[in-house]
Amino acid sequence: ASSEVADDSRLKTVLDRGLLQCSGHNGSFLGFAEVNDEGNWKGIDIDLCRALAAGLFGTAKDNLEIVPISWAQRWPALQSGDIDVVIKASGWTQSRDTDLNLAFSRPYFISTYQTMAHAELGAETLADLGGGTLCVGAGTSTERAAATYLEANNIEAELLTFENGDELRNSYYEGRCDGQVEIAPGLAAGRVDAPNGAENHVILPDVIALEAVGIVVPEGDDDWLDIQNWMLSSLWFAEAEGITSENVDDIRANPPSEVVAKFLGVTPGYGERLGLDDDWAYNMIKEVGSYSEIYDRNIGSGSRYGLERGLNALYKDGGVFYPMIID
Amino acid sequence: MEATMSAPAIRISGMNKLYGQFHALHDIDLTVERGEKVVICGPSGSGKSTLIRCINRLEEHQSGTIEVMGTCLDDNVDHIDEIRREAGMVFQNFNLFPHMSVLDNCTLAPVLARKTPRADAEATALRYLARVKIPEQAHKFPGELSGGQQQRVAIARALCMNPKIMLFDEPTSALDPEMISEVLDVMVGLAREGMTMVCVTHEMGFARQIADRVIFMADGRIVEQAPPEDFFNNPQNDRTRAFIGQVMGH
Amino acid sequence: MEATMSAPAIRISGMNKLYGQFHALHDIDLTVERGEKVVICGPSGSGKSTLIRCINRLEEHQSGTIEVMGTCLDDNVDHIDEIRREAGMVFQNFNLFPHMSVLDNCTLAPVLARKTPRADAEATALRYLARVKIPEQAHKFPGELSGGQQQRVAIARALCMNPKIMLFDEPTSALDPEMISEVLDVMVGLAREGMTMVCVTHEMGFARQIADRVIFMADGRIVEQAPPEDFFNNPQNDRTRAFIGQVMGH
Amino acid sequence: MTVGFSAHQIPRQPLPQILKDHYFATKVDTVVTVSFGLLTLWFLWSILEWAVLHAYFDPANRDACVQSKGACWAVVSARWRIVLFGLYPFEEQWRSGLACLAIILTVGLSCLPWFWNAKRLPMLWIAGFAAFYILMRGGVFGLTPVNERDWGGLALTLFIFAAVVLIGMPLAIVFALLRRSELPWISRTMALVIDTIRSLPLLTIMFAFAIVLPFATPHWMSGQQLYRVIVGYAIFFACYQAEIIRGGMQSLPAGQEEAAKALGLGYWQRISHIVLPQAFRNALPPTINQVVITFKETSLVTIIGFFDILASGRAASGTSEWSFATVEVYVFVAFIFFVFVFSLSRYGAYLERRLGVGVR
Amino acid sequence: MMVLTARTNLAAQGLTSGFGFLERTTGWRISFSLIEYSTSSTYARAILVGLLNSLFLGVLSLPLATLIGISIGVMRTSGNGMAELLGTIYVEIFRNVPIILQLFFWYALLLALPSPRNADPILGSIALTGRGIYIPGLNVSGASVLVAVLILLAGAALHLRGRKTRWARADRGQIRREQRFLWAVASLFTVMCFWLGRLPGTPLLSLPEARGLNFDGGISISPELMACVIAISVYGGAYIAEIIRSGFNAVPKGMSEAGRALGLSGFQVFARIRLPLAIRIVMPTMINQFVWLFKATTIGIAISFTDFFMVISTSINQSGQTLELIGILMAGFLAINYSLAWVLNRVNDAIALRGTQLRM
Ligand SMILES: Nc1ncnc2c1ncn2[C@@H]1O[C@H](COP(=O)(O)OP(=O)(O)OP(=O)(O)O)[C@@H](O)[C@H]1O
Ligand SMILES: Nc1ncnc2c1ncn2[C@@H]1O[C@H](COP(=O)(O)OP(=O)(O)OP(=O)(O)O)[C@@H](O)[C@H]1O
Ligand SMILES: [Mg+2]
Ligand SMILES: [Mg+2]
Repeated sequence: ASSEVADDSRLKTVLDRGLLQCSGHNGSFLGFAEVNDEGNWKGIDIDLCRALAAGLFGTAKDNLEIVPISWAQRWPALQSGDIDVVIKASGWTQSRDTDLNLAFSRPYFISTYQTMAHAELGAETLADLGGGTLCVGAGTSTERAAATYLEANNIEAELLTFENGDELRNSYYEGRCDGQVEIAPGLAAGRVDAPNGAENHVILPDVIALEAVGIVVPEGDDDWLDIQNWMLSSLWFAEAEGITSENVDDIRANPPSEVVAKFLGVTPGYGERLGLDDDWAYNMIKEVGSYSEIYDRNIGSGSRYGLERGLNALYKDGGVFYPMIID
Repeated sequence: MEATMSAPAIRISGMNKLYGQFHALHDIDLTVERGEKVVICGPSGSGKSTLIRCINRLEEHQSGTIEVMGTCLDDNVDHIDEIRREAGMVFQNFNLFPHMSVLDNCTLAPVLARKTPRADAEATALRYLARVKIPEQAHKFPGELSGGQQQRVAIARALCMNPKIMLFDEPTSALDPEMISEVLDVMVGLAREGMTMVCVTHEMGFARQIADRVIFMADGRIVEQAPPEDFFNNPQNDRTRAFIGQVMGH
Repeated sequence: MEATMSAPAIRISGMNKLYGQFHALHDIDLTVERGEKVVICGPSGSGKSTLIRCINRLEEHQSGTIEVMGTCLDDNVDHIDEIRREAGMVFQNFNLFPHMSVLDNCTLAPVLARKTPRADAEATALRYLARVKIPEQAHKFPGELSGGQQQRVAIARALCMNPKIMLFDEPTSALDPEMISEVLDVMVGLAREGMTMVCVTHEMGFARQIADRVIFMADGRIVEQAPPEDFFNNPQNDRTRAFIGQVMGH
Repeated sequence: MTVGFSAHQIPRQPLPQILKDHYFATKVDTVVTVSFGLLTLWFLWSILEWAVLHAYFDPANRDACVQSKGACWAVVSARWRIVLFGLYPFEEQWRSGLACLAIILTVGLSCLPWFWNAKRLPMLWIAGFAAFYILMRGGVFGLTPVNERDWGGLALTLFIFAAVVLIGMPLAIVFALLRRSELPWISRTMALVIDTIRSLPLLTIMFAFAIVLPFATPHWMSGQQLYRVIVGYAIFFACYQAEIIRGGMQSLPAGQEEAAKALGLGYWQRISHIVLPQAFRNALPPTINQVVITFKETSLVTIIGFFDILASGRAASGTSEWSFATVEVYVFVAFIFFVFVFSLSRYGAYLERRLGVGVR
Repeated sequence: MMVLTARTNLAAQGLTSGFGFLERTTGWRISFSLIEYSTSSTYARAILVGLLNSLFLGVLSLPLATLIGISIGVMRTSGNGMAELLGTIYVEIFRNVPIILQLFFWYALLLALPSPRNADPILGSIALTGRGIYIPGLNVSGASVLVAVLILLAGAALHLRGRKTRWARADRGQIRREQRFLWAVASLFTVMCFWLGRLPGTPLLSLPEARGLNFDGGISISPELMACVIAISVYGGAYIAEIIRSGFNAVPKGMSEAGRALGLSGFQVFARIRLPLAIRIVMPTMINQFVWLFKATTIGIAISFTDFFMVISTSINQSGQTLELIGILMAGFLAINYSLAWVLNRVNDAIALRGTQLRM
């Protein structure tokens, strides 16, 4: 650890405690936080928590506690110190950023909201569903975005909001709605298991909204926010350099460049400035892998969702993510 | 139905009543003529209440026949309704409807069961309330009356149906001495007017004064029946003697 | 406390009792000697129950003094508890505890309030139950007993505290004639044994038989008090005369 | 006046007689019986079809399940442990199971009249809770410690329920007594508190205790979130139950307390031996209503992130593989709820008969 | 003191920022609203919409629940074995399964109705579809409906007042004539109200017609609203049935015997004697249960009925003002439940049995 870390920083508290308390969910959020058959958490949010813990302590095992919390509880829980960081599919909005004194990291996921419709309606774009009813997930900003989109595009449609994803999907299948607006992974999962077969449903191309999802920490704790940003950057850096959890040992033994050597802690500096060990990025990659591994495992080609990277790819593959410069 | 006009008020023959296995009434034979006043007495649990309740089918009897004003009491609902309209009943603990005013208590049955126009029913009710000397209480609720007044409302309520027969089940046992005499006065008045009355009571003074016949029951049987003078002065049966001794004794 | 041994059982002087604005008892002066038997009678609402309830502080009096066995009844809770232990009370409507067996009803107070060992308390209870002639009912519940039996349990329960004084509030008015004589027998027995007794009752036979003094109340005042012969044969006061006429009359 | 405890012992009649008297006594009765009977049969048959005849049970049949008309119990056989134990560590789940048994056993045993006694009942409950806590929390006897946050599923639901009733009942008695106090300022204040808390949704009370309270109290006082919520819930329960008990007390004849006074019993002796036993008996049906509600409303703890059995059910179906099978999981959870609450209400009905409530 | 500490602590953490957000526009829609609302309305208005929707739900379902409760309570005390059995089954099932699951069940059942494109209107104008039930309606403004309802309520209140004070005057026929006149005037005003409030350029009567993907015109009752109403009534009915049953049990047997001895029919005895008495006996417990049942109406969130709770919950998610909004939630429920209890207490006082001398 380094003396640069402010005394009242959450980072210091966490390091002293030897335990990271990261937000979980009070149920499931498909692709981001699910529970496997043995009752262990998995998902993108969970993997990010693990990565963070591994970076802080060398390994997430015994150093990470996933604290189940509800949506309503996440901000107060963060402020009261019940949890150290909110990684809970939380969109970056102005009111959260300003009124609530929260600080957002760089986005780690761009969620697109799209519409799935019954194929028999023959709709090709959202405009074809005019006069019909759309089921929308309540909770994040979907609801508001959908209303705005319909208004902007002059589409007359009734909106029904559902708190619970399961109910949303059931209502759609039962024919309560003509279309269902949801985050892309949810749509994909639903379509595969549609009770009357995947071919009876189409996912319309219109992107209703984009939401930039980030990690949330209390405002005014720059040391702690830095850790979040550099953790995300490291994951993308690893992807860009082709470092994975499998080959990370080989590459470390044999760094192709000075930057990579620094990144993996072969040469000092990368961790010290943040108040961490120099091999923190190595530990992280070793344990959870690069961003592409996390994505594929949870919602990409390695999962039942089989979602394309799309916007969530690195800049060089047509996406919006990029690592920051390590000097 | 031709027989109706001349039939006795009540004719019970060979009637048996069982509660489950318990034989509450054994082979009761009893005839009450029109205008007759009968007092029933006997020790507690001897079946007095049961007998009187069988007469208007608050209890169902198992064998034998009961005829009231010539109508036979059987499973026919019309007969039961008819008999209940003929026979007024006054309960030991009044059973006034506490959520209705005294007047409503009295007009309820005439209006609903006899389809009397309300105005007529109210006039009748006020007449009978005056008869039992509480016309000024008509708009009070039962809970606001003293015990003696409540008992008199119960009598007025029964009278409002213009019954041919009145059945009384220990109408004074819940009252204190002063109220007892109030209620007995009313009953004596009714008796003088020629109403058929069957009355379960331990008020021997009342029995002496107005009864045509006193019936003594024990263990579900009618043990003895006689005019009051004979009954009190010259009881035939041992149990009767013992009972009279006790009731008069203390 | 030295005075206790020789003080009269009850000494009331200048006592007034108000229910809100309503003056229920006026300037009551009354002394009951040890071993004396007093019968209180009077019309309904005259304050008999109120008087007896003031003696063991079920009602609070507003002025004047009440002393029981030399202990003065004031706001001191210890005094109240002591007096309640000295004075047993039997209510008109029994007030047995329906959720306990007869035996438990009788042992509850000795065990809890007197800290008697349970075995002793049970022995005493059985003795008193035998005294009122129902030892075989000890394990039944009150709801399974007849009215007369219940009232006798109530007496036994009060006796189990070994009270110096027994207060009875119309102990027979809820009972039927046969049960009345059962209960009166027990009370006569108690009286013969020299227990101090204050009894509200309309059973004039009982008053004649055992009372040392009869007290007549009306409108919250003690109107007349005299030994029973004088009281019944030669009442001084008009109200008393009217009352005696009515109670004996019917 | 006095109410007997023993119900009328009417000798049992032969079955055909019962059928005739109660089911086919009149023409109307017969029509009612037959039509309701047919309706019930039809309903039962449709359920049978869905739940058994067209159902799949083996997780291997997942894909067939998706298209089937019947129930897909495969999800339950694959993920029942999540429903029952929530996020409790997988290898340690036997402890959670045993802990459930401990609570069930404690509740079951305290239904036996033998335990109804001032010494045995507290002993039983202390033992029951100690067993539960040691098993669940670990840290002694070589059991690995498990944080309260990871408790979940049935064990959590049972624990919250038992603790709430256990803390809430005495509290309710105290509230009811204060509410009846002769000092007006005590009884009025209590009335205000009860009416206010009673008017609020349980959820906001839980939220306040779990999330707002730590801001209001010094840190050492706030304790574990789970216990704060239980305390809040217990107060809420107590407010409802206090009104029920007060109702029961009011229906007692005044003579009962007077008789106890006349016998020289002190305040607490009167309350504990005369007033409360009878008040509880009078208030039995609404008390059972309240206990049933309390059991079911434990599922609101999900608002503060706990995996009670309903939330675990959501987690069980909330995965890419099984997200289509929510109904089956819900039905399974409902069934578990039903088993417990049904036993409670049947026990209530038994008590009613035993204590002769309604027999006059 | 504690509140103060909490406030300062919270402010220090930047967690509360006051109620300024209420003035901001929401930007989201509400699918069912009794008053005008659009995406450019403020949070305050959205909350008002939710509050009104909750009240609307309560006004529909509380009386229905009472009705069901009474019917089941009667069934359980009827003497017909089948009816008793079914009543018991009803209570045990609907009381013991969590309401949320029952809600899903009813909702699924309603959604299983045919889709609007395949639905044939019955009687030419009533359509039962999975998108809701469409019935003919009047093209009138919301304000005129409100006024009409107020007029009718005033009529009812005057009617009841007349009944209560009728004994002050001698002539009952006069009073009855006055009441008839009162109702005639009230109906006239109601009709006038609708006529004045009709929307310009539309026929007064509006019939539902199939148009596009949905029906258009007439009044549509959404399946969400219906599912909520059914679920709450059925669920609440089970609890109320238990209370009513205890009430019937407490009516002395002598009352019905007296009724029968006077020659009243079975139904007359029930309607005029047993029911009024039972309701008086259970009124205090019923108030407890009503207050609770009203809170149980906060289930809309599960199936997208925008009730008070759902608006608060959405607002929490949208604005993040958790603590302020929870505060508003509490205040709203306090206001509603206090008023509910107040009104019911007045009713209780009005119908209370008069006098205490009664022997029963
Ligand atoms: N519903 C019942 N079930 C079983 N036994 C009953 C029932 N009602 C009364 N009995 C029994 O029938 C017998 C006669 O009862 P009944 O009430 O007619 O007596 P009674 O002569 O009126 O006595 P009392 O003077 O005490 O009123 C009693 O032994 C009583 O226990
Ligand atoms: N709690 C009370 N509040 C107000 N007035 C009361 C109360 N209790 C009794 N009274 C009144 O006090 C008077 C005396 O009542 P009390 O009960 O002592 O009469 P009593 O002589 O015992 O009559 P009874 O023979 O009818 O029992 C009565 O007029 C009664 O109305
Ligand atoms: Mg009798
Ligand atoms: Mg008295």
